Amino acid sequence: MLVLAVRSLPVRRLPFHREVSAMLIAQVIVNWLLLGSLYAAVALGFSLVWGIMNIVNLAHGAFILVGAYTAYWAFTQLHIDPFLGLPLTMLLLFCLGWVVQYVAINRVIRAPFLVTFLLTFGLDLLIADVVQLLFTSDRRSINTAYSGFGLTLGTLHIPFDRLLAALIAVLLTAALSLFLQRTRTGNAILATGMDRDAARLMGIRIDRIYALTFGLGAALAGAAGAMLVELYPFDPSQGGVFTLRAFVIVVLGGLGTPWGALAGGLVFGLAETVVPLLPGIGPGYDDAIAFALMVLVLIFRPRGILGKAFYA
Amino acid sequence: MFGSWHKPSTSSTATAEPGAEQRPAQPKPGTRWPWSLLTGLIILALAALIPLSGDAATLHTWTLILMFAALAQSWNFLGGFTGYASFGNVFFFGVGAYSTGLLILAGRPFWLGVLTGAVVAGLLAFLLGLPVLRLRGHYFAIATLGIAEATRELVAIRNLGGSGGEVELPLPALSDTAFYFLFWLLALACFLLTAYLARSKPGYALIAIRESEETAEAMGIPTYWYKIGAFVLSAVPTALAGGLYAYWSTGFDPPTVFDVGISVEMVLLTVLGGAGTLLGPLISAVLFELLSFQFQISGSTFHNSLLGLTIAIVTIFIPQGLVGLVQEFFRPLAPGMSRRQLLVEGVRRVRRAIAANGV
Amino acid sequence: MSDVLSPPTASEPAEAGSQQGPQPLLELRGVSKFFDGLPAVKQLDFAVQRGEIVGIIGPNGAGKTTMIGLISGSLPLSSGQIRYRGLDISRLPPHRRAYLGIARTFQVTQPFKGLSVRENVMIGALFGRRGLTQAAAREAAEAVLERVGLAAKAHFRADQLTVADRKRLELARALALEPELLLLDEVMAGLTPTEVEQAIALMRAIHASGVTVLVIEHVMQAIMGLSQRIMVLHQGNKIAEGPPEQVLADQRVIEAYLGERYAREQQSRLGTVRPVSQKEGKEEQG
Amino acid sequence: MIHLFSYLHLPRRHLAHTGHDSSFQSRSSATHLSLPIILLSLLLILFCSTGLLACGGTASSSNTLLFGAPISLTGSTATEGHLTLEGYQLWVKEVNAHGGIKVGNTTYQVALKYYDDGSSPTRSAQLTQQLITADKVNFLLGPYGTSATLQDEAIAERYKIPMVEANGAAKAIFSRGFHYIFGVLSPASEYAKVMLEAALSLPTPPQTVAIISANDSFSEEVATAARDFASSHGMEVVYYQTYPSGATDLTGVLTALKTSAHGGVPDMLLGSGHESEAVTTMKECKQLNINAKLYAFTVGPATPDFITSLGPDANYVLGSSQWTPQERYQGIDFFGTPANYERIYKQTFGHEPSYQSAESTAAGLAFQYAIQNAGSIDPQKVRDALARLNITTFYGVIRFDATGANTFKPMATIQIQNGQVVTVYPKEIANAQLLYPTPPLSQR
Repeated sequence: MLVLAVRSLPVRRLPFHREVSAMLIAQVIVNWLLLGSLYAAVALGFSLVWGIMNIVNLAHGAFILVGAYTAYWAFTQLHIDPFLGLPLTMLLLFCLGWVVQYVAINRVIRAPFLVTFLLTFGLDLLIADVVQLLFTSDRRSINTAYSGFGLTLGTLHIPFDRLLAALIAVLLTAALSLFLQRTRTGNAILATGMDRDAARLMGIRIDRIYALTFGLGAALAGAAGAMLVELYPFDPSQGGVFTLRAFVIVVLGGLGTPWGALAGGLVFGLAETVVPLLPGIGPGYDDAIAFALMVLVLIFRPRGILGKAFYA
Repeated sequence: MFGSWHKPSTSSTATAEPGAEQRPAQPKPGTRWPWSLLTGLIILALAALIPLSGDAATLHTWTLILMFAALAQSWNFLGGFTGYASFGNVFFFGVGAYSTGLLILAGRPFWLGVLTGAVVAGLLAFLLGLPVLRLRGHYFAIATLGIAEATRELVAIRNLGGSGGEVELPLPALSDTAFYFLFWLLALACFLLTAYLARSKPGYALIAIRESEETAEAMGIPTYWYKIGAFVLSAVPTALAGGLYAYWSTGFDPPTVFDVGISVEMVLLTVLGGAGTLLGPLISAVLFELLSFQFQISGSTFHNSLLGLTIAIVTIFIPQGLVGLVQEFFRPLAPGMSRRQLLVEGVRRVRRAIAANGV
Repeated sequence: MSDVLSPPTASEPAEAGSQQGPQPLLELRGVSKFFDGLPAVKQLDFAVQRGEIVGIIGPNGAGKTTMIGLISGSLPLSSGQIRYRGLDISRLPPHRRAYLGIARTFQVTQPFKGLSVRENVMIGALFGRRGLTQAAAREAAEAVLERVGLAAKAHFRADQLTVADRKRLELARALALEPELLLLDEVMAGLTPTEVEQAIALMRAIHASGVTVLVIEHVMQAIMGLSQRIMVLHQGNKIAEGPPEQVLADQRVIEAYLGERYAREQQSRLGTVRPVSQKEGKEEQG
Repeated sequence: MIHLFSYLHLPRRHLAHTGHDSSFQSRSSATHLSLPIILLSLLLILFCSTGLLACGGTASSSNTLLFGAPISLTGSTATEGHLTLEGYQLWVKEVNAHGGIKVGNTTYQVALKYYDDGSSPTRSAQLTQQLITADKVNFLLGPYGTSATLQDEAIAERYKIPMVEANGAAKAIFSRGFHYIFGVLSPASEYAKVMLEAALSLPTPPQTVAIISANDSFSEEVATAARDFASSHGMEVVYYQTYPSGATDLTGVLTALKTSAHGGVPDMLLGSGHESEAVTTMKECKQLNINAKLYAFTVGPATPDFITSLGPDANYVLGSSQWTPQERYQGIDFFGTPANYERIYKQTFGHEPSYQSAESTAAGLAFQYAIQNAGSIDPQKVRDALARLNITTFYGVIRFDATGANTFKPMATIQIQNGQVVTVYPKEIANAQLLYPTPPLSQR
């Protein structure tokens, strides 16, 4: 689908006398795949929590933030590479998520969804503010020794750190999917998401499963944060941006499956990488296009691109 | 089985029948309606006395309170009564603000801009509602969010008003007190409209849609058109508020008037107060705005933490909202109880409601 | 999919109802419904005459509730046509069908939980074809509640009711519409034998007042005693239709649904009838 | 039963009914917290806030001049807000240490009352009102950013309280015919011009330039001015593009830019936006192996965390600055010289001053001299004195044109060299040579 889209566009002349070479198209496709996969990581935890627990977790961005700052702290204080430190970040975030679920969310899990919506909004304010108190509002970023390295084929350039981040994102998606499919715990999570009461009757401890799910969601958010902080600058006000993106990505891709996050991420990445090259449209429109696309997807295919039919 | 149904059961066909008492109380308009109406009118009457204090800062804060009260109450028409939570109602606020701003820049009087904004917002709500109100639950919420966000970007890109969508207006000819009473009228109108809805036939239709859309349809309620009506009803006052805000603030840009935060605040106030109640949005607008302003001027570096913590605590322990909790206390159950029994029973019910939402 | 074009039942002519009267009140012509390609109801032809009381039986997942959904309009048809009073209502939304006089109950009760029992019933009278004012609707609601035996609990909130009372409420709400055709979806499931007796009496009274009734039930005792005619659904197909005794003797019905022993017992009026209490499958969920 | 790859949540019966879960089970015992505890915790929060209120208040006496400022200490512009606050605080501290402001025979001490507006213009306006009428401040210092300034100045105008702002450069602020708003910074059009001038002063200046800009009011104003200036001075603008303000990823823009100059990377990349976007641009240029000969950003390089977040990649980047410590002004104020200001600032806050801090301090100085010149603390008289003000300070000339903008002070071009900010243009004040061309980013 994408190949078609890209092929159809460069035939016309682009503005500013740009020569459209095959290399440029290849570069755009590379950018798109790398960014799209990264966005999948941003949305993965959000999709899991929403899918299983029916909670729109507005504190998702705050978890990404905590992950980013943990990786930053580990890198500057302990000299741990953010990619190598990923398990550490995820573990920490898992604990945070577990605690948040037990202390706060568990208490309103059966209330209307707006209540959990507000609760996570409150938590988002709280966590972001604590992060700012700890790390100040200054922008932070990690600069590793290998940033800027990459594979170069002519003018085509594949940055090493983005490639690594994209691979890890795909790996996390696959791992989550396998975990849910192949393990007893994973099956229990799925069963709980499908029918909480039936799962309870089968002897599944729902509160444990929810805490586990929420912890996993937070851990995945933390992983995304640790990778993001290497690629972009971060400050404590940025959590909301990523919550919003996760929202859009999950809707685009569909809620039913981890692969939905990947599909959604790729579609969302399309807007930021390919749209700027379309003649007559500038990058100024990419957000507007992404949101408009989301509304259209909702209206015409509410289950998302890969989502299962749970919307009659 | 018949007699002992109230016993919570984990052994039989648990999925088939909803448990009766575990469900958090759904606040219903109409119960204690005269008291709610009276309390609300007293609050608004007292609010009308604020300008007498002569303190412009208080006036400014209360202007914002009334604005948010109007916004939350109009959100309540669709989100509270009908159960369709829009996360993009700020779209109508922005439409109102830009209609007013652009018409003032074109040399028209401000009231024309405000009214035009309301009409445009009503029309847009109708047209957008046609496709969007076929969606339910989260999907409706996100679709509205998407519309508001896309519009914010478009206004900025198209440089509506000025570069980057920035609009600067001349100083308003109206005094602060005049603005105050305009917002006051708007809040009052929204309140009376809510009171009407809580008691009227259309109100019953909206509540029926919230409680079970399928049943409502089977009972002969044209749900789709009622939903669109509620959407328009919630859009028009929002746009009016946006228009007044535009003229009052004298300068704004897309991030200010299409701010997701305003949508979130509408939801926040309504749910904290009690979604679908008459008094909830009004009371929580007053309490929450005053509290958050106190936090803000406290000079504390962690006023955001305090605010977040307050929201978290309130939602955890009073998920049915402040008014919902009070209603739970007063809910009539068995006639002929003594006053003391009623009190004990009320307290018991409130405690139960507080603790009833865990796994 | 391939079965769709060749319905296995050919025991009766397609216009079953046309033998009995010039124009049936309700007529299903070649009605099918698919969920994600899976058939729930296949090429169903069926008619109900004005003033009849017809029972529909069949095993779990046979498509009974789907059929109610199709008639009431809450599910769109995949193919075929539904006629009511000679009008094609296939494309009408549910609320329009309610205006025309079709009322239904839900198998899984769906009360307006936050409202009182009285208000639940009022809504039917307010918005249905009667379109009463609030005061009149309130009176109408009281009358209906009296009739179904819920008057004492009129001020209860709907979610405080017991399961039996919820079934009553379903019935009361449907009655508040003053229907011509009443679709009852397992209103007796989960009731005690005494309550079943009461419910049967109530339905007889409703029928006697001139309402045409279509009733889905697992309680064989009830449906056999109540219905003038019975249709049996199996895997979305109509496998038998006729008077209760004739249906009871039908070999296919016995194989598909009743079981040999049960049929024998029933026919010889031996043994006590036990209500079958399993819930019907969720075939309407897709 | 379990579909492959699915963990769907199945709203089983009626989706509209999102809220209520119709399950029933025994209640968790963990949630039995009683009402008193809730009320207690709410009270505690209230108590905390009011307790802090008492600490946060500023004592005011008859001989104290109170200055008010709503500043963004949280939210999207929190970093810049803190720098602004430090500038104000330094001025307050120094003016009091030097005996206060003398008006006739009375000497006034100075106090600052500030609130966090959370980067929201609506709150900023509310707090301005609070400062004017509840806190009864004598004068107003500006907030951070154009949007907030636009709302706040209208309130100042209504109450006829002079406001000197230091952090909103958009033309819109001064084009509304208001009389009580003054800005000490050079207008938006200057931001890019000074860097283009620096580039043109090179022996072999860049031939082609790409301009990318955020789509907010201020950034677009800067970018348009840059495009006009570049094309009228012999540079070819090969790429001009806006992107959504606050964008986190710019690979799309940068890839398009990569071949914009006749198939190659343009000589110069000029970014007009915010600091986070400037950092993103540099990081992504490195990732995408885009090597221009010169990188320039209107906002960002002068802020301290630009260097900390980019490390060695920050080197060679050009920035425009309202002020640099290398400038050679001889001010009449107690700071005297930029170098001295830098010294005192470092002593006080432990890090290098940025231009946001310097211009904020300058806003205070403008008030200080206007009040002295007026010989009165009457707002109207101080306003007139501000309009007539013409002084040279450590920050440069402070003099306002008829609209209230300081069009008389030049800007400077800075470059980051070896992790330090140095001034490279104008030549008269430069303390280092402009290093050109930039070595490829991967060879650092």
